[in-house]
Amino acid sequence: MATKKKTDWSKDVFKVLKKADVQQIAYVPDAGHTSLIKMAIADNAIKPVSLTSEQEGVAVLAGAWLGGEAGALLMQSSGVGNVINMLGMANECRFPLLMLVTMRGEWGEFNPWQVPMGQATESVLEASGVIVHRVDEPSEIAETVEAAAKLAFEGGRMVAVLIGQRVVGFKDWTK
Amino acid sequence: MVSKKSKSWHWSQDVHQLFKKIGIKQIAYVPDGGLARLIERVQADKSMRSVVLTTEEEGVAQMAGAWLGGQRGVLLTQSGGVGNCINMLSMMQECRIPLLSLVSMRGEWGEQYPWQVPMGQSTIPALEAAKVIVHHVDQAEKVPETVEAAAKLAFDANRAVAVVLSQRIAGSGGQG
Amino acid sequence: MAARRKITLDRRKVVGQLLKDRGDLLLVTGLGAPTWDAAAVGDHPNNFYLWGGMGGAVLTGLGLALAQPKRRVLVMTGDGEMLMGVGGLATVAVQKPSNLAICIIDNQRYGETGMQETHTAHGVDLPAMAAGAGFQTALTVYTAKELSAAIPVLHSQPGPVFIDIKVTDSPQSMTLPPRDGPTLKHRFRENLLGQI
Amino acid sequence: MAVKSKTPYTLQRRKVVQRILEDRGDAAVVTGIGNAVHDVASANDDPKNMYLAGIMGGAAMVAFGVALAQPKRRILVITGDGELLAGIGSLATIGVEQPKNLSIIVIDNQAYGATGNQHTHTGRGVDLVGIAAASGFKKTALITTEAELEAELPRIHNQPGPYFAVVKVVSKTSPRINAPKDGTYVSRRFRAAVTGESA
Repeated sequence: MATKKKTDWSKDVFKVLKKADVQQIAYVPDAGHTSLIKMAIADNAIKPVSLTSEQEGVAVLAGAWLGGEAGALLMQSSGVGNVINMLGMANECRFPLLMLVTMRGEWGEFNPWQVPMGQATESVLEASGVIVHRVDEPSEIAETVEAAAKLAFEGGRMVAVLIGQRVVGFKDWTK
Repeated sequence: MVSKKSKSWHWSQDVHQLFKKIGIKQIAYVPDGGLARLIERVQADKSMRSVVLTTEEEGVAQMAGAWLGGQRGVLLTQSGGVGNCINMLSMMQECRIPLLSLVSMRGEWGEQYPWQVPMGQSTIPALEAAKVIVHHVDQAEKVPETVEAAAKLAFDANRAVAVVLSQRIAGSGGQG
Repeated sequence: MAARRKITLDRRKVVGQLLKDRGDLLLVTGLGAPTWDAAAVGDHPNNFYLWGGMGGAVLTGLGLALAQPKRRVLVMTGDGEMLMGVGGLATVAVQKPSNLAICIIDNQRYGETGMQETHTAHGVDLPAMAAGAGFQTALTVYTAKELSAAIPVLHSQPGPVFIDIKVTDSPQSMTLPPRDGPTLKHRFRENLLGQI
Repeated sequence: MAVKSKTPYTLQRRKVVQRILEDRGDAAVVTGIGNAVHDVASANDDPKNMYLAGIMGGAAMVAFGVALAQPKRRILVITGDGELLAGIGSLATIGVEQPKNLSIIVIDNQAYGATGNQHTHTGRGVDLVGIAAASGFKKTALITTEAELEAELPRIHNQPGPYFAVVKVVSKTSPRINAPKDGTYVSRRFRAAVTGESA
């Protein structure tokens, strides 16, 4: 697992989020998002919101938009399975919604329990009317998030960037 | 079938009897207008334990536990509740634990409330994406036989199965 | 567990009193009866009604409160809606938004689906859950006198505050506010921000 | 926001779980995701252990379903604070239902151990014991010392429940062990062991 590479894309993504004027970052912690979360916490202009369950994040960002702020929701692919009902609200009101999803249950997965949800993530999002951008190249993550942020905030859509497990690396069961 | 067409007949009678016949012991639900009559019947039945949930995903987990402990159960939910269950359903898939659920639809046939439409329209694709076998039924007379077939598929063939009851059967339900 | 006390308050009157001197309050309502209550008292561009997204009212209020730290934000929702997203209380308590107030219009019933009892009818104590989650102020209101004392808390005490108002389950007329989501969103943002 | 190892707590999670399971008798155990799986598996890989190795927020309700189906057997939940928080409404459901044979033990390191030790809400003022009591659990406990653990053991295993305890432990990561992780295997093994029937 290339730790340096991981930090690099997080930095670039963070810059993109700042440029898109993201001020609320809601998250359920995930190893793949660790650096991004750290940067969000360290940045005084960003309000980090740690959630108990991912569905809370969709609602928080609806409120953020109502109050004039843009936000992003960071989660793992399993969390996608918790937000489907709440996405109905974002869909119906056409709230912009930017989600960055680190994938599990695919490339090199060690935990079989992650596989069903990981394999269903993309189709479930699409069934909910979310536009999905998938990225497997570290060098393409930042530009993908930038495009997704535009589509979300300017185009007024729900957009998810799925960051492949190949990029975030896979955990070692023995660690 | 003739008796089913009599005015007093309601599908929930036959489904309740079916639940008794196949040994359903646990019923988990978040209250719903379309399933209200079935819920009233099972609540009144001392041979089953009905459990009101705060959110539907709790019910999926409870059904896993029921099966692990040697009992059969049924999850009753409105279509919106399906959207709360998708992640928990992965457990049923991964462990191949039987799941029988009855889903009453909103956001489709004759819906008056726009906010119900997005989730209603994604209910079946989301279930199918989560590898749940879906039986859609839109006539009251066909509900009992569909539930019976779904129960076999669930408990005998160890699959997650949802009987999706069209809004055409239940009517447009509550206002919310 | 909360002591069992007689419930006499009428939800419509309670909400009328709550919103009478609302000033520039921003209001988020949970789906079902709290939305009809708010509309019956008087539709307002500073109201955002959730007609769906059950379990999301408190968190929508949190996002709004974080975005508008100088404005008071009131979330008014029902007990069933609150229970569906009760983990959100922990999330709010950790954030400590001083401008957020949460008010539960608690009839101990799922009103939209046939008045089935919720967990609050069986000993679940929402203010005690809020206190456990870390709310410094979490109260239950049973009487008109307690309500009068609670209203200033909801409007001006540093938050987050949580107040559960026990109301009777007597039926009310339905007053429906606009239900088109984009319209509600645009109206709210235009009034607040001058843009949609 | 990584948790520094300087917490006021000294109990070691693995030893705590080992001690609890020493007295388990014929109890069935349902674990939450992550460390709880390894804690329970390292104590003793019993067929009556159901390892929920990949689900957040489901352990309490899985155990509740087993408790209803197996009313004569004690059912223990061993889980983490993050997992419990993801399904915290379950406490209200269980509080209403009052299963007498269910005990929930939260091993609380105040961090998401599996994903980089970020603070969970319990490290920032959330009182799970208070929430459980508010949900209708009549027996609750906060355990921070070995003496308190010893005093609670009979209640964990025998007192009519539902019972709920939080055990505060140091947030040091423990080594993972090779717990069985195939869901079809552990679920069928568990079911056969607690019901005496084959699936």
